[in-house]
Amino acid sequence: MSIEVRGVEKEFGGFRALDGVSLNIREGELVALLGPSGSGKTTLLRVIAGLEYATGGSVLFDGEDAGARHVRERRVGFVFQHYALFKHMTVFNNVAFGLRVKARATRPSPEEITSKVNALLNLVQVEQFGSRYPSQLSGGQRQRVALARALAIEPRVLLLDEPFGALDAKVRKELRRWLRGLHDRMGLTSVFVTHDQEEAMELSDRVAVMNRGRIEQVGSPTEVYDSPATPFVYEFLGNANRLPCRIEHGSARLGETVFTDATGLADGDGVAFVRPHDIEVTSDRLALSIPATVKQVLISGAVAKLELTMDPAPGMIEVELPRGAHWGAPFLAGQKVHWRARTARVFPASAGASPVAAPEVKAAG
Amino acid sequence: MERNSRMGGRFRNWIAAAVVALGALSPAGAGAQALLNVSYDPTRELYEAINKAFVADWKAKTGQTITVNQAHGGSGAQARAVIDGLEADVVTLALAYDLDVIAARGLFPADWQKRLPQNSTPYTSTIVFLVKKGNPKAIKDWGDLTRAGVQVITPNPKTSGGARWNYLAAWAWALKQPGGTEAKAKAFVQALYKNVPVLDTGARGSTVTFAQRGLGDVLLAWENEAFLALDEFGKDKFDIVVPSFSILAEPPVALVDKNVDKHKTRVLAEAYLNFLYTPAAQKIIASKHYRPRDTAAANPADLALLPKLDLIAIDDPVFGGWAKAQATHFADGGVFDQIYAGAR
Amino acid sequence: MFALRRPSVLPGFGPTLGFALFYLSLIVLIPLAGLFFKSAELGWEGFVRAVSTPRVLASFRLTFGAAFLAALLNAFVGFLVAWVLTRYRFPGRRVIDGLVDLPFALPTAVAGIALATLYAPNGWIGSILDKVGIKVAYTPAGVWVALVFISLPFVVRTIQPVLQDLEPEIEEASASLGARRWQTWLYVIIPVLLPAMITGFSLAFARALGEYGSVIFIAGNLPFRSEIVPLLIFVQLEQYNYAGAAAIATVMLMASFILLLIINVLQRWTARRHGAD
Amino acid sequence: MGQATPRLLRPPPPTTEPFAVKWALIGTAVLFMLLFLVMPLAAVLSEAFSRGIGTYWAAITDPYTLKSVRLTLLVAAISVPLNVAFGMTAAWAIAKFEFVGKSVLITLIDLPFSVSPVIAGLIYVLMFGAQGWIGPWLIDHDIRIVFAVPGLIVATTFVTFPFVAREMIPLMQDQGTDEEEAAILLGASGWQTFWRVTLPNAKWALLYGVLLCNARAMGEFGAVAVVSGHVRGVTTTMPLQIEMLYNEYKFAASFAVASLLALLAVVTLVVKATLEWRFGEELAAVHRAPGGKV
Repeated sequence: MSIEVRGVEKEFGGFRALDGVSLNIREGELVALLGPSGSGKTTLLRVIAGLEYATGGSVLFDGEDAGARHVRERRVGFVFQHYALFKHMTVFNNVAFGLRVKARATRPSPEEITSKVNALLNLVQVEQFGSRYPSQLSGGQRQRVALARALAIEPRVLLLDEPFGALDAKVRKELRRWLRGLHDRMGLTSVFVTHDQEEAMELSDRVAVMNRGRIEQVGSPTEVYDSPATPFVYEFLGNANRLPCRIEHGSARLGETVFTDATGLADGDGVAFVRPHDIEVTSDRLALSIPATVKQVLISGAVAKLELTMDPAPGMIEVELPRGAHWGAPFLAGQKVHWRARTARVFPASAGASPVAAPEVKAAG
Repeated sequence: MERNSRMGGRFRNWIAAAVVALGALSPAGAGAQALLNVSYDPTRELYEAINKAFVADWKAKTGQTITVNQAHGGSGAQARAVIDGLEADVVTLALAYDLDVIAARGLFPADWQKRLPQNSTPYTSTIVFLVKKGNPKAIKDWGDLTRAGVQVITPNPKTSGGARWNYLAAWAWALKQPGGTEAKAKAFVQALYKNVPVLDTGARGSTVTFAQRGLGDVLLAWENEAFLALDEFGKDKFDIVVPSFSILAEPPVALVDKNVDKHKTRVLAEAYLNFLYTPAAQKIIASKHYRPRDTAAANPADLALLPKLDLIAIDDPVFGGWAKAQATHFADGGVFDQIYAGAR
Repeated sequence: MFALRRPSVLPGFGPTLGFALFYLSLIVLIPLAGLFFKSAELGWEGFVRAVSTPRVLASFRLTFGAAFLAALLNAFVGFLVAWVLTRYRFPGRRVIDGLVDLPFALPTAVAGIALATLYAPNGWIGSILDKVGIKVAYTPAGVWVALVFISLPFVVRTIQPVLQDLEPEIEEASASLGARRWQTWLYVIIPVLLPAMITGFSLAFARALGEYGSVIFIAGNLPFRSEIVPLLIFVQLEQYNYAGAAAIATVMLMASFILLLIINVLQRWTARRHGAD
Repeated sequence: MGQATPRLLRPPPPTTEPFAVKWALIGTAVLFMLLFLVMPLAAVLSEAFSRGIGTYWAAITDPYTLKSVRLTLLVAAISVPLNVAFGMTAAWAIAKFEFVGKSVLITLIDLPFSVSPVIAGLIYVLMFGAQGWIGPWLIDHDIRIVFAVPGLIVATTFVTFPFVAREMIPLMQDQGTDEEEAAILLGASGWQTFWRVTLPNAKWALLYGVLLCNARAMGEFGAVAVVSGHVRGVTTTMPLQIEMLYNEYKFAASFAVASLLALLAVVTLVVKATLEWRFGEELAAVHRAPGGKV
């Protein structure tokens, strides 16, 4: 099922948690809502689920206004951040809940419920824990049970709030891969919320990057990473050097040197973003290169990290070189070098580059 | 799952049962063949015996089995309950004032006291002293109560009918002394209450305080209460001292017309009140240490316990009847309040 | 947009709040409003006069004073009991823990009679105290004893859960930072418990203000000396002065309501403050 | 806390008091409890059995006493479920929703805690008495409230009003709304959500509230005394029967009946302790003063 979010607004006592958000999610897609805490991503998820009422705008499921349906009838599978498993019920009963509360006419027979629940427990690989209580399970197991419970009602969409937030690093990675596999098999339209960009990149078909109640950019993980639409997206996804510069006649100048292209931008102050691994360093002067001094060299696993101070202008630049490339002729601290950007992105300074996190707002509970 | 839904069902059943029970109870209560006698505290034993006799008597005369329900409490509280809707068929309280108040609300005529013989009081009593065995503080008469170091136990006249009789007896005695004036009487009762360490809300509370808790040197008590205390707490522990002078306490009875008409129990209630004047009842009255109006049937041994003494009635000009006595002494700002306000 | 209620997906707000308010009105509010109407019969001047006679004022002083002192003692002893029950293991702990609720469950009249039996000059405790010249029963001290008895559980049961929730790590952190035990108490434990102590104190105070059954058996009930306000209300009733009784009752009611409102607002405030960190 | 006590072989752990201080604290607390709680209970029992077991047995099998026991049970059986129904609905509305005026509402629920029982009785007499506002109408229709069983029930309901709600509200607030939201999303109706998710989670609070509510309902004296009329065998509950026997100087009998109520109190406490022992964790959260959400 497709989901369409149209100009959704949400206010909590004067604070705008969502500020005109629009988003189209295609049938069968796995979309990540990515953003820092307080960016409104959980609120958006809860609005889609129907747990929160939007102050403005609408949410459409397959073109039909979801607001016209009660939450109960939306058939939305929702996995809570802390799972919200029913503490007083066994795992089996938790999963069976959604089937047992159906109206008598549509309720499956007890045998059907049993076989269906068992199939779900199998699917999420906790079949041996059916008679346990949630408190007797590990975090990862609880997560799977919460998922099975959400799937039991054969939801049309699956919504997950920080699905891996409460898990340790190793379990998180495993579960991530498993979830992706599950999604590929079931083809269920899914949306999940995360503040971890790596998680969003690895898991999703498309990422919606959110900041201060707005969506800054929507695109495939490569798109948002390689061509960030805004300074915020640039800085939020991966490391970036942030260089104040001047825009003159379609090119960006750092000091006297024209160092990258800025076609289409008006003259004035600008900010250039360069990823550390997009920088070339040589001991000789090259075209468009800028002189600098090596301040420090750090070897970290497969990469060598250089910190450069620029000679004409103050400021520091971080560079990542494949260790192999560094190996033959290692740079040393104090050495005079030249650097240039293989690719860089320039924004006018007025674009408000710095990604300042909005104050933390707890989702309404 | 099953358990939970059962729980719900059970809860609903409870509510249903509660509603049914409530409905069934509301209009219930005493049937036609029952009387409710609302009385004051010290008459518990008296009416227990009289009711037994009356029920037997009525059965013998009419063949009907009836019950007489009793309610006891402070005389004022009981009168108030009747005013507020306690559906008494007959009231038998400690003093006429309380019945006047009920009459004023129209539950029975204002001339109720003329409807039965002897001011509608089938028995009388008086106020005597109960002291510790051997009377260590040598308390003989009212004058001894104001001595320093004598602790007097008496209830609060504001809440207890008996306590009002105590107070008025003390007042009348002081007034009767040579050169007695109202000012002197007031000074006397003030001195007396200065010796009172505890003001219980009812006569029974005072008796417990004195007899059970061992507080005080002398208890001002109904005569019958004094004898009862001897019986209950031991003749070896206390003595009764009869003062030279006391008050004629007349606890009256009345039929509550409004309620007997509603319950259709007028005949029965009238028979009950008239029964109180019969020799059989008068004998019981004497045996419970009240003073019977008709001594003919009483056991002489019982009568011998009730000594002759000089008694003053509430209708004596000294008091001018209950309405006046109440207004003068016990109303807010009356003499009783003044002696406490003045003592500070 | 101004809303009286934050919208929620959970159903049943209307019916449940509706029923709760209906029932509250039926059992509590309408009858209590009746009290106001009754006392209004006196008119403003009559009302003031009814509640400001020296005798009424004296009993207000006694009632508020004794209730305050009882609540104060309980704030400390209740804290001590709660501390001992949560922090130490000793034989009989469970029994003591269970007994804390006794005053909730024991009828007040029975409590009053039992206390009078104990503290009368010929009682188990009273006879001992009598020898050293202390009188409890039938004095204002008796009022205080009864109020201590009935209000103890409020303090203990308010402090206990907070103590149970108090993580030992906080105390360990304090100790590791070099604080002595008394400093840990003064700067770490007491400040955390203070809101609960104040709440317990106020609840005990509010409860003690209205107590009647247990007090009349052990107080001397002497005007100006050991007569509590509820007894005065009772006395007014005996004189068929309903409006006067209602007037005194109204003052008591307002005092209780304001006190409880302060506690509840205070509690929501501390809850919010704790929720934010 | 004093540090003057002699050091033992090892210094005490930094998060506890020295041995002597600890036992001094325990001693003080236990002594206080003995003086104020155990002794009154012991006094009741000792008086009850002062005339021997025969008198005791006779007292509690006396027909009037049995009637008062039955009446007390009836009153509790009606007023406790009423307050349970109220407590559950009020707790749902207050704990699961945010709305203006919550503090005032909670305060009003607390109010019966601190209202003098005499006032509690008085208000119903003012309402339903023959001189009251709707009393005359009721009497014309032969409906009796005060000085009859319904009056006892209403007065008892008032006095025990806050117990269940006050136990359930803090716990249900602590539990938040996640599980309820999950249930709704899974298709449960509000009713199903309440019975299957909310109530099972709050059942210990409910039970504890019911226990206290019941104990208080059976033991209420002041308010009931005002509306009872003291008709022996008809409107006398156990506490009134106790007072009545006491006023008849039947102290042993009076305390015998009182011991039944004390026994009820003890049973209540034992049940509570057993629950705590078996379900310690769950109940710890419930274990709060009825007045206090902390």
